[in-house]
Order: sequence, then structure tokens, then C-alpha cells
Amino acid sequence: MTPPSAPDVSSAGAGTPEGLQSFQGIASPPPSSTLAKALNSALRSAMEDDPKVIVMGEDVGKLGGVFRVTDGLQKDFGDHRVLDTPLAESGIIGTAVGLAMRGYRPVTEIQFDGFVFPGFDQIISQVAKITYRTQGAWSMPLVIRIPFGGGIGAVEHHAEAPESFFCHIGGLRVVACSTPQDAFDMLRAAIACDDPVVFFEPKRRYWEKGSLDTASRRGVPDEWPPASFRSIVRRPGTDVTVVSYGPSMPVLLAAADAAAGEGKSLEVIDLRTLSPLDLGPVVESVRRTGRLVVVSEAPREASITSDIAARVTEEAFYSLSAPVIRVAGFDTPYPPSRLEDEYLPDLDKVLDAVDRALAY
Amino acid sequence: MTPPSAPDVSSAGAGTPEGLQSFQGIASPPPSSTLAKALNSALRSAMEDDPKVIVMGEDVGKLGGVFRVTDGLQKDFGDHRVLDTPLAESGIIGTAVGLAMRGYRPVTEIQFDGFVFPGFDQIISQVAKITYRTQGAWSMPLVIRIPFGGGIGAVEHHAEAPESFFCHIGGLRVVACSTPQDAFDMLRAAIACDDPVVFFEPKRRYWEKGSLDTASRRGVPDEWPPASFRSIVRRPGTDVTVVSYGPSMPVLLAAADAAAGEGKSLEVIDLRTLSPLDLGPVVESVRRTGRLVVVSEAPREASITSDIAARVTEEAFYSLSAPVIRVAGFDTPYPPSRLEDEYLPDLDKVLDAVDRALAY
Amino acid sequence: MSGVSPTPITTAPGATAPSTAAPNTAGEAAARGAAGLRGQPTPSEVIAGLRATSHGEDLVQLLSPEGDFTAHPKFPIEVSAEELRGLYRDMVMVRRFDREGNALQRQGQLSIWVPLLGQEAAQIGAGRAMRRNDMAFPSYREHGIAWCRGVDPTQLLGIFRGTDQCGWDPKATRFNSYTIVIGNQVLNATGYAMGQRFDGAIGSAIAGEDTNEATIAFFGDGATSQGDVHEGMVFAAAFDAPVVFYCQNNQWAISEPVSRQSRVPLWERSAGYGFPGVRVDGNDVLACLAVTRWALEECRSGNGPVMIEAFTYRMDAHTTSDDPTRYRMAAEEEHWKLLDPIERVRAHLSRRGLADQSFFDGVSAEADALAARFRAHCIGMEKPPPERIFVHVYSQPHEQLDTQQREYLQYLAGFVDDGATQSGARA
Amino acid sequence: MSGVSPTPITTAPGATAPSTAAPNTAGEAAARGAAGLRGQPTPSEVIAGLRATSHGEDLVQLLSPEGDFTAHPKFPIEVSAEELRGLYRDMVMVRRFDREGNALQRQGQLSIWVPLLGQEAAQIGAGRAMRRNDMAFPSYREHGIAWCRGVDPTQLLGIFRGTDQCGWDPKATRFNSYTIVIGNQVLNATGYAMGQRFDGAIGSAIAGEDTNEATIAFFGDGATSQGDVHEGMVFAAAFDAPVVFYCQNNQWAISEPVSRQSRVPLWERSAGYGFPGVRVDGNDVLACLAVTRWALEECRSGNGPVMIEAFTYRMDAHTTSDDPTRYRMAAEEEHWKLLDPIERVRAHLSRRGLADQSFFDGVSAEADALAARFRAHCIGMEKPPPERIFVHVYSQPHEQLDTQQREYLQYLAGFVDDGATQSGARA
Ligand SMILES: Cc1ncc(C[n+]2csc(CCOP(=O)(O)OP(=O)(O)O)c2C)c(N)n1
Ligand SMILES: Cc1ncc(C[n+]2csc(CCOP(=O)(O)OP(=O)(O)O)c2C)c(N)n1
Ligand SMILES: [Mg+2]
Ligand SMILES: [Mg+2]
Repeated sequence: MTPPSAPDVSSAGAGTPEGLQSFQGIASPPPSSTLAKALNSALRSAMEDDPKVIVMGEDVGKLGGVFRVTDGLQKDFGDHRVLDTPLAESGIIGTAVGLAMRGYRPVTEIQFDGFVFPGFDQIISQVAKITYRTQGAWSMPLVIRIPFGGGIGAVEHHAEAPESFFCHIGGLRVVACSTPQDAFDMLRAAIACDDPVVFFEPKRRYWEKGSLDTASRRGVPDEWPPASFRSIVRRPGTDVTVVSYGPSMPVLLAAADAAAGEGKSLEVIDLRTLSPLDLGPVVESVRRTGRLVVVSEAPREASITSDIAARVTEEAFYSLSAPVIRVAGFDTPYPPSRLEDEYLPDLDKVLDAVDRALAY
Repeated sequence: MTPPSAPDVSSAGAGTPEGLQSFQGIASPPPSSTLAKALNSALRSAMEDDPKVIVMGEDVGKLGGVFRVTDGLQKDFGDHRVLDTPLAESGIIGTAVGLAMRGYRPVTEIQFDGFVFPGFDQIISQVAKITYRTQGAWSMPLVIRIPFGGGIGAVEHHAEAPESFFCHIGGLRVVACSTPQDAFDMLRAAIACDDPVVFFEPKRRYWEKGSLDTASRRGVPDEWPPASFRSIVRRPGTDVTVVSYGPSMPVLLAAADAAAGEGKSLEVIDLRTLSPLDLGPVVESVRRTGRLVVVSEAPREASITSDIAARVTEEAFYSLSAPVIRVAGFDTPYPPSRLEDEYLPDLDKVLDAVDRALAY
Repeated sequence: MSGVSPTPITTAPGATAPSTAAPNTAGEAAARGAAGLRGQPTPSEVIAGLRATSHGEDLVQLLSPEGDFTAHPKFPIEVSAEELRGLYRDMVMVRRFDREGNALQRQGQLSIWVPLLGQEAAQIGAGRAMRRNDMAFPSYREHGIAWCRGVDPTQLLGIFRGTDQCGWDPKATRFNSYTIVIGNQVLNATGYAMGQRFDGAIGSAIAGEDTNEATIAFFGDGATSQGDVHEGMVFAAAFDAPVVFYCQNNQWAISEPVSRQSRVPLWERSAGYGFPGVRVDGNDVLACLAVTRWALEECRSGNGPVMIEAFTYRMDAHTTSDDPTRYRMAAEEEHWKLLDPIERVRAHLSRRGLADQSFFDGVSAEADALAARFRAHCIGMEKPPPERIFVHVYSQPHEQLDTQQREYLQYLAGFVDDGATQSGARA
Repeated sequence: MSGVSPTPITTAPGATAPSTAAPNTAGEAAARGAAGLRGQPTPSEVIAGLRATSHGEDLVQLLSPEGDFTAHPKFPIEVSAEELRGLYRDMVMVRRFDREGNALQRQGQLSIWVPLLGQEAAQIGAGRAMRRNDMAFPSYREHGIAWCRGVDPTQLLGIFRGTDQCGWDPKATRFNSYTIVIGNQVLNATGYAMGQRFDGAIGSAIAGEDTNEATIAFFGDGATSQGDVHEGMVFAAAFDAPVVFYCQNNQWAISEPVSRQSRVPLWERSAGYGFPGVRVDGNDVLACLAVTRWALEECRSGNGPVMIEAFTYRMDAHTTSDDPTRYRMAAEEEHWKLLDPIERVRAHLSRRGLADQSFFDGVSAEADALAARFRAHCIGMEKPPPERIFVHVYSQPHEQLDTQQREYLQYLAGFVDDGATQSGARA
């Protein structure tokens, strides 16, 4: 069932700029894909390129995962490369650590955000620390995929935004994708990374479509961090800088549209990497706008939004005309889903925050 | 082995201001005690007052805990009230949840900071959420005691400062004590609290002495939050506000002394409660000083210090002459102990931060 | 109420292994379709499946699929005709509102429904074995236990409609909130049982219904892999906690067969912790009742913990979001229809003359009435007010949340004042 | 090398239960002192202890405490005189540097030391059963395994002196870093073994030392309670991983006797997962060698996993920070001195004429030389440079940490420029 093994990605030439160029040259206009399908393509191409890439988690085999992100992979790569694991997250992460030591590049799937916590101990005590403990003897090329965020009308533990916990842990990298193209590029880069990457996927955007060019990005990134991990200005503007990541990005873009109608120009930035933060473009933007709104579904207290506010204030103190305004989840458990529209950042809340920033 | 059961604390009169008064009236000058002994006294008196208070954890019985905080309790209260548990933290927290539902008030001990993570899932998914889930049907009067912080020359996982994780979880209260008197008062209040309290103890200060008055605080707090949970100005000053909690408090006081010698007046604040933050006194102070330095051993990223910086900036934006400066752990795993003096906030780092704040 | 009969469940283990249950009719093959082919197990899966799902003499069964009763020496039981009719009624009622739950989800009235179809006997047997003072810790599929604890079926709806996270009083009903994080509740149950022991609520010699207590924890076959379930068993053994570990092995954890969790039958775990384990036919309500009664009584008298594996089958999808055609064969589902937990009681009642058609018709009508009430209640359930987000996070005052609540309500009030609606209708 | 002898370990189970080992001399009673009284077990503790520590026919022993050899039908072993002397030497060397570790801690040269005293046979037996390509996942007390893997004892010092967190190359030695969070390594070992299987490194028919591989995971009796150990066994069984679960039951988890963790002997857990378990006399190096060889070979040939419980005793404190007089009786420690793992090999070697005094003297001198080198190395170990805080956190570039490092080094350089020293000497 396993396809003929492709050359090791690290030695393949497809990832060189030249390789990219020539591929892009012959490519037809990029087709449209859902975010889930883009992730599936990234897994598939990574598995084709490197026989050491394996996928593991609950229901990732025949079912293809509850969101079908791993659809068809077990059929094509066999059940030694796509492992339906016993139902235990510490077990998934803990065995992935051992597999990584053995030379594999495990891509683990946590079924929903709220179920990563049984695996938290292995993540903080082993995944994040092994390279440090052994002074680099073991690298830890392990990806932890987590569908995250609310808005799907789910029961408890299925709509959380736990990314801040991981940002507080030295030794991890934390990213969140927001478009199909990024989903593909970032997952390929995460799999190619020799460090552990916690990879957040905006679950309520799985079925949203966008253009996707898979042919051009089949190699490992040849610079680090890869371009796809860097903060990116999604829409330039002049009055207020608005930043977020993952599921809230479309909300920000809609807010920028609405604000434009009111004569306010928002600069929208997608952070993409949450740890280490790539704040350069944000600080640069704030130097121009003097105002920053940070948006996230996660609870406010001791969160990644706290950190962005604190650090941008440090780095752009004299440029700020207003304190950094945060639109975040409340400091409560995630509420019953009929209330999630009240809980989640939405257009109105973002526009309200923009107004508050401008009111200073 | 169990002493005659005392009246339920909630109905006992000893905690009323009157009771306090009369007790204080006849008390001799408070004796001196170590912080560890003060905690032991708090546990003992809480157990005497309420037969539902039980202590559980690894080695808390005959050994009295690795720091001897539970010394003698099993001998005096029996092994049904002081439980040496099997070696499993999820088990400790998870069974404590059930005991709390049954009407007990479990005080659990996690042996060292780095070992709370196997219990993290039960803490975030059950301890923090059960009251919310059941709309108040179950309260969750459970204390999770965690010796935390570095400076004792220990091996890995024995010197961490994980408090920020818990501050990001709605449904928990998080406190840290820094003096023997606070250790006693705050632990009594935590045990009396119907909400779960994560109780951080500055392990390298266990053997430092301070005055302790136990007789006067035997009852439950009659206001909420209790006075002992509120931020407190430890030393008034005018030039820079310096805040921290737990193990760094003596560092701050020493810094204030040293700074005074240089003609700089520091106002030192002990937060005591980390969630929910009692920022009133901090904001009030910053309105006067215009400068804030926040000190903590925890890594900087997405931490409680990020949150303090973000929130104080929001609330006192126009008063700040400088951005909030943080003295925190690096964003690395805790280093080998011979390097911990480099890693931990110390006098020089605090003074340097003060200078940086003043340089704006 | 006795008699010997062939007991196909215990003599046809191969029937549970998909590959040996080859389709023998074109219709069955068609029913499988492409999905069925995809679901074809590998040889190693078949072997593992046989090992994990085989059951021989160890399976306790009192009522055969044909409705014949055979007494079991270790688990004697006295059940009057009225009780038996009651068990039948329980199962029919529960199945009926369960089906209505599915329908309500399909019609957009619920976000999701978690069906118990096929597990009625495992749940009614266990639930009816409990006494008033016993405590239950369900997972999320225990609608039948809820029924036995006096939770009105409509109280289950909020979780699945998204209006609440627990619609009943877990303290008054002694039926905890549903627990979704797999395995968590097993530790909570163990702790509760430890408290029962510390309270002296077990082992009392005074006869009488309510002096002694026990706890029962419900979890699935998949859950047995979680560390929490293990730790629950370790703690229960260490503290002699009066807790029954009741594993409903419905043979699937979403798409994963039980062979993914274990090489050997799950009840065999208990011996490694030093307490007894029993495997019971989970489609036989009498066996479940008898074994659970025994287990709870063992706990109440101080001999806990005890483990029960109720060997049953998840006849429907994992939830309404699931699509089992992707991973299992229709033939397997068809096979289990022959072992239906309700049918055998109906057969027994009819054949023995313990119930007549009017009884069956009456139960059926009652079930339909319940379903109608269930539906009407569901449709009438409103979105809770926004304050609900902020209340009961803490039992004692919390200024920070009070502030967040106040600010949010003020923010909402702003829209009303402006005459603008929320959600993008601004500007 | 054979012969029948009385085997006191297997015939005197009561001796391991403190209460039945009443002191019979005034000296012993004095040795216990007040702490001994405090350590007096309750009746229920005695019963639990007996249940958890009893061992009858199931304990595999080849060499009695008196040094008499009895072959075991299931675990045949051929050991030459030279090999036997080698095992003796291993144990003496390991004990010697272990004692030096304790001494170095007492003298302030180490922050802490974790003694292995009493567990030399359990470790040397297992360690010498491994082949070069096998992989070991230790906990934190496995100095004897480290020795067998070719890790120089001085490389262990950094962890306890606080200069590093792993002083050896875990990849080259196939001996992972020490793991301190109880149970974690058992899952990591299982994953590694899964990789061995996926690599086709097991079950190969080609004869030869190095074609097939296995993994061995070390953990304590206390660790068996952790969810991770359970999940390791579940995963290993599910994926037929070639991993030996090697539990050193030294009967204590700091102050808690093994009866706190289990009602029944720990090796009995394995049956519940569907793989074999063996209890071996952990103070008998030959038995440990034979049983571990068998277990590793089972794994290499594709029949893994396997569990081994090495029944031994922690003769010293948990660590140099611990005070066992608070929780256990001196009489118990005295009893176990009679069962010393090294003495029985020495007795066997002498009595059978396989080694003479000059051999023993030679080993002793060699051990002292090792201790001296160990000590000298320790004292010479410097504080690492501050950069060490920031390097190897990541394998790929990380700007944020680079910045933190640069800023911190600049900050430090400021002190040098000012001529001021750090730590308060400023101002
Ligand atoms: C810790 C955790 N991981 C994953 C899930 C997602 N999930 C929900 S149900 C389920 C399968 C449970 O199987 P089983 O224990 O057999 O119970 P059943 O659903 O069959 O009743 C999974 C994986 C979860 N709820 N909790
Ligand atoms: C998760 C975790 N909890 C607590 C500790 C503290 N601790 C260190 S060793 C130990 C006892 C371990 O006992 P056992 O597994 O029998 O191993 P032994 O020390 O006897 O070799 C404990 C509780 C830890 N290291 N990890
Ligand atoms: Mg199931
Ligand atoms: Mg031990």
C-alpha cells in the first residue's frame, strides 16, 4: 500500500527557489480548495516526499478523522503510516516522542481542542524539553495538529482556544493557519521543522474555500522561519492596526470593509505564528497608525493577547496614541453553544474596539 | 485518632470580627514561625474546625510531605483524613473532585510544580468547569497546593513557575503567599472558599521566619475576597511601582532598600492573588509613580506578567511615563540549577529594570 | 421463569468478527456498497478482533436472544412479572425518545444527538439495580441511566441544543452531569466512593434499603485506554472504594473497533488491580440487572471495587455527526439486530404469557406520547440570556467577571438604544 | 554451575512484612528508635503489605541468597565463570560509585544523589541482557543500566551537580536521558519500540546479533499507578511493540510502601493487557539476566511486549534529601541486608572456586580507583556559561531567544565594564 519511497525532503531539490520558479512557470492558475482539503494535500505530499512522515491519532484511519483531514491517507499509505491509536492523548503524544527519537516525523491529530489536556504533561515535560535536556542530541520533529475555536454549535470541550498555554512553553513553536494556501504551506513547513510545532486549525473554517497552489511548495523551506510562518499584512490601512490569527481573520477583513464605509482605514495583520511572535510588522504598523486592536477567541487573562499588548507597548511606547485594545473571550469557561455568538469576537465587537481605540 | 468534631466553620463564631477582637486582646505577642510551619498550622486548625477538611497527596502521611508541611497531621487526624495517595496526579485531583462533590473540602498537595501537569486535564476540564456546567449545583471547594519556583538547586521539574497556566483558566482562583502570616491566613481562606483555589507556596522561602498570629484567624473570612487575598503595599514609595508575588517579594524589598540608597523611592506591592488580579492598588500606585516594574520567575511569553502589563496600561494609559517593564524568566525551559541564579529575577535585574523605567 | 435454551451469543463468537460474517445474500452485499468494501478488515484486524471480542463461558447471560431464561448460579435473580414489564417499558420509552433525539437533530432542532440505540438493556439493567442513595457518574450516552435516576428526558435536551451543559440537578438525582472528556468521570466517581467509605456509608450491618451506599461509573470500551480510567481503578483498590466500574463495551469508539484498545476482553483488566471483574451480556437486561445488583451490593458491604463489562453493540452511529458506513459493514449491524435487547424481553413476556397485546400497545402509545412531549419541549427551548455566560463560574463573588458582565450588557444595551441590531447590522 | 539449596526469599514471605519481623535483639530495637515506633504499621497496612509483597512459586530465582544455583526450566542460562566474574565486577563498581555519589552530596559537591543501593542485580542483570542495538529508557535511578550501556559514571554527575540535564549522548549510547516525571518515559519507550517494528527491525529470520532490536523501559513500583504507564501498555499491546516493561519494585515510592499502589503483585497487571508478565528475584543477577534475555528475545522475535517485575529493595533513602527513619523500620532494612545482591554472587564464586581472593581484591581496588576518578571529576565540574541557558532550546533558529540571549549577555557585560560584581554588589 506504500508508494515507492521518495527522496528525503532534506536533500530534494524541489524546495529550492529555482525549483519553485520552474514549477510555478508551468502551473495552471491555482485551483480552489477547502482548508481541510489543503491540509489533506499537505499531509499527502509530505508523506510522499518522506517515508518517515507518519500520521497518528484517534479515528484518522478509515474514518479520515472527524473532519476528514486525513481522508484516504490510510488507504494509500497503509496502517503503519496512518495509525488509528488507542483512545488516549498522553499515549498519542508520548509515543510520538519515541517515534521522533527513532527518526520518524509524526504528525499527531488531537480530535478537538479540549482534548489536548490529557496530553499536556507529555507536551510540556517531554516534547518541549527533550532537545534542551539533551543539548541537541535529540531533535523533536513532531507536529501536534489541533482543530480549535468555536462557532460550530458543539457541546463542551469542542470549541476552545487553548493556544495561549502553548505560547507560555519554551521549546514549542505555535502556529495557526487561516487560509487554504497557508494551511498547506504552513503544515508542510511544520512537518519539515525539526522542532515541535503545535499547529492550530480554525475548525469552523475547514469548509471555506480559497485558492490553493500545491505544486509549487513541495519542498522544505530553505530559510527559517519560512515565509509562511511570518506575520503578514492582509490589508493595508492607516488609522488602526487590527491583528489576529486563525478563525477571526475573516472577521477582521469584514470589519475593515465595514470601517472603510465609515471612512476609517484599518490595517489587518495575520500573525500566523503565535510563538515566537513575529511582531516586526505589527510594531511597524503601529508606528504608523498609533492604535492597535488585538482579536482572539481565547480568554483574556494571561493570554497571547496579553503578551502582544505588553510587547507592542514596550516596543512602540511613544507611537501609541491609545492603549492596546483587546477583543477576546471572556474569562469564563466556553458557554453553551447557543451563547457562543455572544462569546466570540464578531464584526460589531471589533468595530466597537476600533472606535474605542480611536476615541483616545 | 480523629479529634472530637468541631462545629462547622461556616457557623462558628470565631471568625467574626468580635471573635477576632477578643482573641487578639488576650494574645501574647505573635511568635515567630517558618512559612512551612505556618502552613502546617493552617491545615491543622482548618482540620480541627471542620471534619470535612481532608489532606491528600503523595507522601503527606508519615513523611509529612517532602517539605514537611503536613508533618504530624496523619498521626493526629488519622489516615482517613490525611491520605497517602497512589502516585498519580490526575488521580489525586480527579478523586478530590469526587470527594468535594461528596461534601469534603480536600486540600491536595502536588509534590513539586513540575508534577502538576499530569493533573492538568482534571483541573481544566473538571475542577474549573463543574460549577459552571451544573449552574452552581456542585460547588468545588478544593485546594491545590503547589510548592513553586526555583533557587533550591534542584533537578529538572522541581523549580518551575507554572502559575500563568492557571490564571488563563476561568473557574479557578490562583494565589501565592510570601510571608508566614499570609501563608496561614491565605490557606485558611482558601480552604474556606467554595471555589477551587490553586495555592502557590514559595518553596525556597519555606524555612524563612516571620511573625505569626494563628489564634486570631481561626474562622472563615466574613467578606469575600478576604483581606488576605487582596494586593497589599508592602512598602510605600514615590518613583517607581514594583510588583510581584511569592518568592520574589524579599528581592523586591531588598531592591527598594538598595534603590533608597541611590535616592530612588520604590513602592513595593505584593499581589497575593494572581487570578482574579486585584489591580486597584497597582493602578492607584502607578497613577502616582508613572512607572511600573513587574517581577516574576515565570517565562515571559503569554504569562501573568504580560497580563499585568496589558491591563495596567489599559487602565492607567495616560499616567504611564514608561512602558511596563518586566523582569521574568527567559522563554526557555528552566536551566540546570547551577545557572538558576542567572535565570531568576534578582536584586540587580530589578534595579536594572527600575533604571530602565526611569530612563524613559 | 426459567428454562434452558440455545444461547447464540455465547456460541457464535465468529459472528462478531466482520470478515467471517461474509454476506450470504446479494441484498446484504448491496447494503454494504462501496463503504462496505472500504470497511473490509485486514487479516490481522480479524485476529485481533476475534481475540478482543470473543466470549465463551465467561459471559453471563440469563435471557437468550430468543427470550429463553436460564438461571445463573452466581447471579440468582427474582423478578416479578410486573418488574419484567417495567424493564420492558423502560427500554421502549428510552429507545423511543432516543430515536426522537436523532430526528430532532436531523430537523435542525438539535446540534447533535448521541444515540444509545442497542444499549438499552445495558443501561436499564444497571440503572434499575441502583438504589436511591447510590450515585451514578455517566459519560455522555447514558440516557437510559438518566431515565432510571428520575431525570426527565427533556432535561437531557439542553446539552444537545446548546442551551445548557447539564439540565438536571446532579446532587438531588444522584446522577452527575454528563462528562465528555473521556475517562475523567471515572476518577471523580472513585473520589465520591472514597467519600462514601470515609462517611461510614458502607459495610453497615443494619439491614435496610438506604443505610449503605455505592457509586457506579459508566464509561466505554474506548475509555479503558485512558490513564484516568486506570488511575480510577488504582485509587479505588487502594482505598477500598465502593465503586462499580461499568464498562459498556459497545465494540466501537467512533470508528475504532475495540480490538484497537485491547488484545483481550476488557473485564480481564480488573484482576491486575486485585478486584473482581465480570463480563455480562449487555443486551440482556436481566443479566445486567442481576450482575449490577450483585456488584453494587459487594460495594455496599465493603468488598468494592468491582468491574463489569457489559458486552453490547452500538447499533447506530457514534453521534448524529458520524458516518459509520466509512468504517464498518452493514452486515455487522444486521447481525446485531438479531440480538436486540428489547425483542428478547418482548418474546419472553409474550411466550410466557406475562403480557398481552394491550400491554404492548399501551407501552407503545405511552412512548409516542413521551416522544411528542420531548419534541414539543425541545422546540420551545429558547436561547439563554447573555448573563448566563457569566454566572455560576464561581460560587463566591468575583469582581473581574462581574465587571466583564456589566460591560458586556452595557455594550449590548448600546445596540438597543441605537435601534440597531447586532451582528453586522451596525454601521 | 547448578545445585539445589534452600531459597529463603521464596519461602519466607512474612519477612517482608514489617510487623512480623519483630525485633529480636535489643540492638535492633534501639536501631529503630522513636522513628521506628512511628513507622509501626497498622493491621490493615500489614495485610495490604502482605498481599502486595507476597511471592510464592511465581518468583523466578536462580541464585539463592546463600549463593546456591538452581536452574529454572523456563529460563535456562549458560554463564561462564568469566561472565559471572564480570557481573560481580559490574555490581561492585556500580555500588562503589553510587556510594561515592552519596558522599559527594554530603560534602556539598552534589545538590542531590539518587542511590541505587540494593538494586545492583536488578539493573546489571537487565543491562547485561541488552544487545548493542537495543534501546533503554531509564527513569532516574538507573546508574547500573547506564554502566552497562557504556555511559561513563562521571557523565551522570552533571544532573546531580546541576551543571547539565543529561551528560551523555542518548542516541549513540542507546540510553535515553533520565526522565524525572514519573511514568513519562514508558510511553516514549513504547513509541520508540513502535518505530522499531515499523522499521522491520524485529522478527527477522536472519540469525545474528544485530538484525533484530528491542526496547526496554525502566520504572518503579510507584510509577505503575500513573496513567502514562497504563497507556504505554495499551499502546504497546495495540501495536505489538517490542518493548520490555521492566518494573523495579523496590517496595517503596519515597515514603509509600508498594501496598499503597496495588493490592496484588504488580506483574499481574500484564495479563489484563494480553501479554506475559514475570516476577523475578531482583536481587539475583542471574535470574534478572535470564529473564530479561528471554523477554528481549521475545520482543525481538515479534512477540512483544513483555512485563517484568524485579522484586528488590531500596536499601538506602529515596534520595539524599530523604529521611526513611520517618516511615520505615530499621528491622526491615536489616532483613534485606541478608539478601544482598552482591554477596550471593561473591559466595557462589568463592564456594565454587570460580574466583580467588586476588580477584576480589582486584575488583575492590578497581572500584576505589573509579570512585577516586568519579570524585575528582565531580569536584572539577564548573558552572556552565550563561549562554547555556539559551542554546538548544530549539534545533532551528529562533530570533526571540537569540535576542533574549544577546540582551542578557550585554547586561552581564555591563557589570564587567563597571568593574562591579553581580548579585547585589551593585550600587
Ligand atoms: C479525552 C477525549 N479524547 C477524545 C474525545 C473524542 N471522543 C468522543 S467519544 C469518543 C469515543 C469513545 O468511545 P467509547 O469510550 O467506546 O464510548 P462510546 O462512545 O462507544 O460510548 C471519542 C474519541 C473525547 N471526548 N475525550
Ligand atoms: C509525576 C511525578 N510526580 C511526583 C514525582 C516525585 N517523585 C519522585 S520519585 C517518586 C517516587 C517514585 O517511586 P517509584 O516509582 O517506586 O520509583 P523509585 O524511586 O522507588 O525508584 C516521586 C513521588 C515525580 N517525579 N513525578
Ligand atoms: Mg464504545
Ligand atoms: Mg519504588
